[in-house]
Amino acid sequence: MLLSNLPALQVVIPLVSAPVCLLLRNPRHAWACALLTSWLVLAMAVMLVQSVYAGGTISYAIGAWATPWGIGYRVDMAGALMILIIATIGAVVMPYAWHSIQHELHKKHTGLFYTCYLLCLTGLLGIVVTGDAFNLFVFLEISSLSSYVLISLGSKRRALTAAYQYLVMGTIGATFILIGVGLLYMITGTLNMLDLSQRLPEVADTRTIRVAFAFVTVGVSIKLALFPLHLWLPNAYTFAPSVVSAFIAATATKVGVYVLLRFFFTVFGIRFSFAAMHVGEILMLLAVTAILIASLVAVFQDNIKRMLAYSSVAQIGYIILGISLASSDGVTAGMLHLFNHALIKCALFLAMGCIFLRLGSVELKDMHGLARQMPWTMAAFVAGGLSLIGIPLTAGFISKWYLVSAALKDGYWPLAVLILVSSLLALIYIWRVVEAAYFNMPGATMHRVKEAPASMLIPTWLLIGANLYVGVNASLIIDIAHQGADILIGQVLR
Amino acid sequence: MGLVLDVLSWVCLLGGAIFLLIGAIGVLRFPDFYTRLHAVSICDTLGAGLVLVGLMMQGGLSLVTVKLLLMFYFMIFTGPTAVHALAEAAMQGKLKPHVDDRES
Amino acid sequence: MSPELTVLACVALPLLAPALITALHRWPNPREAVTLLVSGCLFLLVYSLHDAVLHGARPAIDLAEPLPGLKIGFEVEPLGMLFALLASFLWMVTSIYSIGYLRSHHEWRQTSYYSYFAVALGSAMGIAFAGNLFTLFIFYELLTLSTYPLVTHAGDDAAREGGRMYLGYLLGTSVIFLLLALIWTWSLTGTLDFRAGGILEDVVTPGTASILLVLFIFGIGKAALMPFHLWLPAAMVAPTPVSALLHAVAVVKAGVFTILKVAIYIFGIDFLAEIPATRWLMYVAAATILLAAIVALRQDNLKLRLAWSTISHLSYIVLGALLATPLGIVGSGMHIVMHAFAKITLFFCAGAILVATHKTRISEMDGLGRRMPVTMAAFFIASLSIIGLPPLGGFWSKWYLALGTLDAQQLAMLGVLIAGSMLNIAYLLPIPMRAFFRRESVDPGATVSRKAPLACVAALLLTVAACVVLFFCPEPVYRLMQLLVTREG
Amino acid sequence: MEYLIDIVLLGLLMITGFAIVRMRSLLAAAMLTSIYSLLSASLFVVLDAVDVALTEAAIGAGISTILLLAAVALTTDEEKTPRHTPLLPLVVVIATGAALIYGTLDMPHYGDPEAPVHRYVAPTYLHDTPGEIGVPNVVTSVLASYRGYDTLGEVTVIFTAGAGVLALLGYRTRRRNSQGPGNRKLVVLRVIAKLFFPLILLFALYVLLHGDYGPGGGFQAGVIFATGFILYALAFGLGNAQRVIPHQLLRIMMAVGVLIYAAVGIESMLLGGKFLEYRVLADDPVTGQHLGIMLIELGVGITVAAVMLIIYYGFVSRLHSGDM
Amino acid sequence: MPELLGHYNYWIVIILMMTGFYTVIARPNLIKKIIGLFIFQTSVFILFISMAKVEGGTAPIIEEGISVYSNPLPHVLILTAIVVSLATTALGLALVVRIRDAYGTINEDDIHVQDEED
Repeated sequence: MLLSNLPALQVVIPLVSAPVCLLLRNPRHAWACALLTSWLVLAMAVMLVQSVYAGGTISYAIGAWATPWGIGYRVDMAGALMILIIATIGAVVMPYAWHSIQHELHKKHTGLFYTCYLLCLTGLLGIVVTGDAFNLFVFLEISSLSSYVLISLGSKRRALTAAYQYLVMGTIGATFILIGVGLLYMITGTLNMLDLSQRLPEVADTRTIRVAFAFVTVGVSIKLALFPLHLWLPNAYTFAPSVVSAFIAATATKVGVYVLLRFFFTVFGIRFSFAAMHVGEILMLLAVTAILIASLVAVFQDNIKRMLAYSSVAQIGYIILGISLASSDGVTAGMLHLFNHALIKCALFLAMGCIFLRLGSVELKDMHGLARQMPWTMAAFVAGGLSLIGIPLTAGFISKWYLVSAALKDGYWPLAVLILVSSLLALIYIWRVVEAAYFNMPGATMHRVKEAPASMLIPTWLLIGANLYVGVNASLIIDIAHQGADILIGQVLR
Repeated sequence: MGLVLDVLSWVCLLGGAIFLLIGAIGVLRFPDFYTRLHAVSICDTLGAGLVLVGLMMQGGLSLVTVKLLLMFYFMIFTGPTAVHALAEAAMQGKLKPHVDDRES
Repeated sequence: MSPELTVLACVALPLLAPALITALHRWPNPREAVTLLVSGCLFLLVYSLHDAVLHGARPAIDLAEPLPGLKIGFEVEPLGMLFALLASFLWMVTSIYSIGYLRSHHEWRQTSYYSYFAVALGSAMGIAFAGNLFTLFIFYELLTLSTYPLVTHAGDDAAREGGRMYLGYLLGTSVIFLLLALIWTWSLTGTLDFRAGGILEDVVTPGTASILLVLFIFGIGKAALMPFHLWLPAAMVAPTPVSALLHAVAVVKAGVFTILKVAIYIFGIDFLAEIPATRWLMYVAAATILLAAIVALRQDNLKLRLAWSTISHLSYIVLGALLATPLGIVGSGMHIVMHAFAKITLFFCAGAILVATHKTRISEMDGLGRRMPVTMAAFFIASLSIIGLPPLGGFWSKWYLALGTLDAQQLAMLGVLIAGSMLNIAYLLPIPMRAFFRRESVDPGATVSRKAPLACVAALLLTVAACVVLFFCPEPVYRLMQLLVTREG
Repeated sequence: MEYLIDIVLLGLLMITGFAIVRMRSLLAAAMLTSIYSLLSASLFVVLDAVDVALTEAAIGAGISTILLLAAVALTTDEEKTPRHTPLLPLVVVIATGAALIYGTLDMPHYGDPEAPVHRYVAPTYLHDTPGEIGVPNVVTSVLASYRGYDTLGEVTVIFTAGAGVLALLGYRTRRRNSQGPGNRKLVVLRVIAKLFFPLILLFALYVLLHGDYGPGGGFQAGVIFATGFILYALAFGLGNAQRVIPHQLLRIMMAVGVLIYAAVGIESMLLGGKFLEYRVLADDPVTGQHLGIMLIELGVGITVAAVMLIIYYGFVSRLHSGDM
Repeated sequence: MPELLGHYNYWIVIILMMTGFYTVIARPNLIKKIIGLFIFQTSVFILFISMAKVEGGTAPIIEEGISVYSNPLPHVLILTAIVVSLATTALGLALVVRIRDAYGTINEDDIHVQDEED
């Protein structure tokens, strides 16, 4: 029963435990419930990835209704990778959450926090596994609504405005996606993604389809904070509770990218998207500007969480850049960076959470001489930073290597140069923190600061460890990414 | 017989329509809140009521007519209550009625 | 112990030493004993490989494979052998020296100093024994990162400034140019292994190869080829032993060593000769030689003057590599060694002077010869070796370089070499001169101080002796290089 | 004839829409919004979407309006004029609109029975529903069975909204005997309310159970149920309403509804079917479908009603007693 | 229906959508933005429902003697979408109320001014 229904359970388990979590009065119980769920989800994710890795794409008809009449689940290698990312991050973040939430949230909100966290998890997983365009919209909304709430729980008042801004932009995006899906349905009469991909080619050159494509692209781009539409992201990441920043930064935008991939490659097909609509060139342009401008802005931020947020915008640029190449290597590089950046950013935000817990601030000027007080946290930050820069033996290096070689393979050598140059910008903004923490003289109150509790350090270091491991031996993850990319692009499988 | 019913129902429908129109005009023309309220109240008692009656005659003795009856029943209760509540609220909000001072 | 394991041990030993060193941070004597012990063992280990390599063995071992087709692995070949011997030997000497220096200087954070020092050496070993360009790159970056704390050891603003420049230049060049060149080569050839005769020859056109070559030469910022040389003077904020080992030996020599490796094993000497860019880069190197030397003339701070002279001498080696003739390669290989011994002596002397008299400016050193004759004598001899006069080791390397220029029909380059040596005379000899023959301007009371610590003197005597010895028996060095050019070239 | 009504309604919608944009008083804008959604509800009726119409009327014209009014009462009524001239927004909007218009050019005509929408998937629903599900209302069968998973998502969305409002606004219980506003004056309202309260609940039940045969279903029923209590709270004060349905109970209800729905799905898994495969719930597939649909509609109803009330409490309990 | 007017009600619906969209992005008042979103979404619903209409069809409730039904699927989708829009509205308004408590204003420009100050 378990194995055969794995795809459904992957989503249903967190969905069920969310209301249970709401019913639990004692915050500690709610936390335990969320913790167990997230670990269960991870276990199932691993099983799912294994079975996909072994047996190829899994399909699951909900209610046993054959698609396109019912809603079908479809997990291929790309989806499996996403599930793995989400589940891993979710499982790592939860043990960390207890202390940090105790510290940052009012007691009466704790239970609701974990409920919303589980709902967000549900939504994200649902988006990835579903094979139905409208169902995707529903779960997108679940994840979005819950993340609005999660962000609004931040301790500063600007958290509220950030959440509101995100809500408005996110809803516009979702509505755009809805319009796009509606137009697609209007022309093809179906909502199932595979079915769409089969029925689209014969109507591909209608104006309606072009508009549908445009609307879906714009809508999703808002969700994944593609450069000019990223305005909601910096505030949201800055003022959300630390755990939320870590979780959402590592998962939400990534899922957005995944949705984009689904629509470009699976639904519309690479020929229509890139040959007919020339979306590749546009995306490349946006990605490049995103990388440069966002990195530059990040250099001048004094609030480190905000700095990391802008660097996220830049890193999303890298991912999109890989996708915009529309080559097997390019997409592989994109998905690889998807995975690695999730690890890196989550670790960095977790480190920031530790600092916020002890220091009560993430401003650069308050971190002077912090390294002596919190050696482990700062070491984690440095390691993550090096990975972000792309120093060898870290995950960041692997994906950057792939990205550059993909760009070179298609003859875009200026892109290659640009990627490397921008990684120097990363070096600058990371090093500002390092210098402040390691070389500046500590302030008067600094000696009172203690190292963060183990329950927060261990998750952080787990991610750092994963980073380094991927940096030393990435063959498995590369293989998964490669298979995923090949499935998306539609080449024959190995 | 059927013809008579038809004619009657059309009379009702048209009457209702006329009353609704009058109510609308009243809302536009009357000077202040209370008087306008007065105009409105015509709409959803007489106006809507007549229309419903007309429809019942169209419907004949069927489930539709029963539903319409229920609607009529609700109408005659809710309409006045709503207007009354509004007036009360206005009074509580210290909204002065507009009095023509030519007599006084 | 099998040679493969020995290779592994050579890299692992210094990388693991810090654990022990930090463990002992409470007790200085055992701590430094460990450092000495480790460096000694390392030298012996490396030396134990020497014979095997001479007889044509190439012990190799692979560790991991981060990306399909990209291994992290080691392989010992003559050039690497030479570099490893040099670095490990000088580490020993320097540890002796730095014990004396740090203690009499009451430096803080000595433990972290020794730890990072060991890590730096470990990465130098990694560079020496790297089995492919990828591994070499990794340890190259590791070297940069591990030396950063040493450069900024003082921890004040000046140190941070210097450190920024150091990191900026080295990481910047290596990430932008070198990494790009690496990935490009990889996507062209599908491998980054070091192969005799190069991997690029029949894959790319000379045009592409030119671009690659430029990327490589400038990407290896540690070679301090102009215009990417400014980090070297900036890094002189470091404590003297650090400057001595890292900026006269490990770091910069790692740079030129990498260039040689790339020239020989990635391009291949013959192919290198065909590439148009080679000639232009040769001119850049020549320009660096002369300009750096001229700048050195005008430096009053002793360490800075030495730094600039290092820049100019590194370009000798680059030049030798770019001559693309067997003799040129031999010359540069030998210059790595000879210059290392001479230059480290000079730095030791500078450090000794600093410790003894707290003097850094040359203009203050009048009559110093009377107070510290040994030091200044050593300084004098080392200068002669740098200049390249017999009977000192420096003579051989310049000799072979000169032969190389003739071999390549580059008379202009020969001229450059000679001019460079003239400039060496001009900026090095005055120092001992004024030390010995001028009398002290200020009264001795002002700068009364103790003698240089014994450890320092011993160390610099050792190195200066080596300079002399290497003149009379340069065989080991020469044979290794010969092996290189005959088998590989 | 239909087209005439259609056009008239659309015209009214446009007028209302523009009025809303121009209106400076938020209170008026809120009322106009309610009118807008009432108009669209009637348009839905014209377009044969009776279930949607019922929902839109209950949600848009009902609950949303109440929420808007509460929000206005809690914040402010007047809207300041924007600082900067809205040139960029205008450009964006016009561009988007132009794109959409361009997109319509290749659409099948309005009401064209040959459109792919009506040819491909939908006919199967209309054709198979009597046999497979056995309920006349095809919308219900699709909603609850064919695409039951969407509905589960929908309930989760509502649940999320409830949790969110709880987290954002919390709740404050009122003194139980706070008689609400203007004690003596509301006597008429109270009498009527007393009269209607049971009827509304009855109607909610009817809509719930009758959902298979006519317009309606768990969702609409839940909303109507909630409106009944909102009416009660309006007439007798929030304190008494909270005495009738305490906050804690709502919290439990809102969770239980989702759990019922999910439980049906899991039960069908345990019985060896797929997730939400109702036909395994009973020996005879059609009965199984009936049973499943009934249960999930119940779950939906419970959650929706609870969440609606939680949201209402959350907003209104922030007002000084006497405003609402 | 004349050929040209085949899409008239799509066009009107688009105009409605754009009025809502404009209100969202052009108006500084937070509640007005929410209202705009509401209008925007409701108009999208109308778009969906209009595409479900079949000429001469009736509501998709199976009865004897009726052959032409309108398309039920869009109705189902929109039922879900309506709920989503309600959830969004509720959350948005709740946020607005909290913002008002925190800032004392619900005008975007004023809020920006205050944010600059911290």
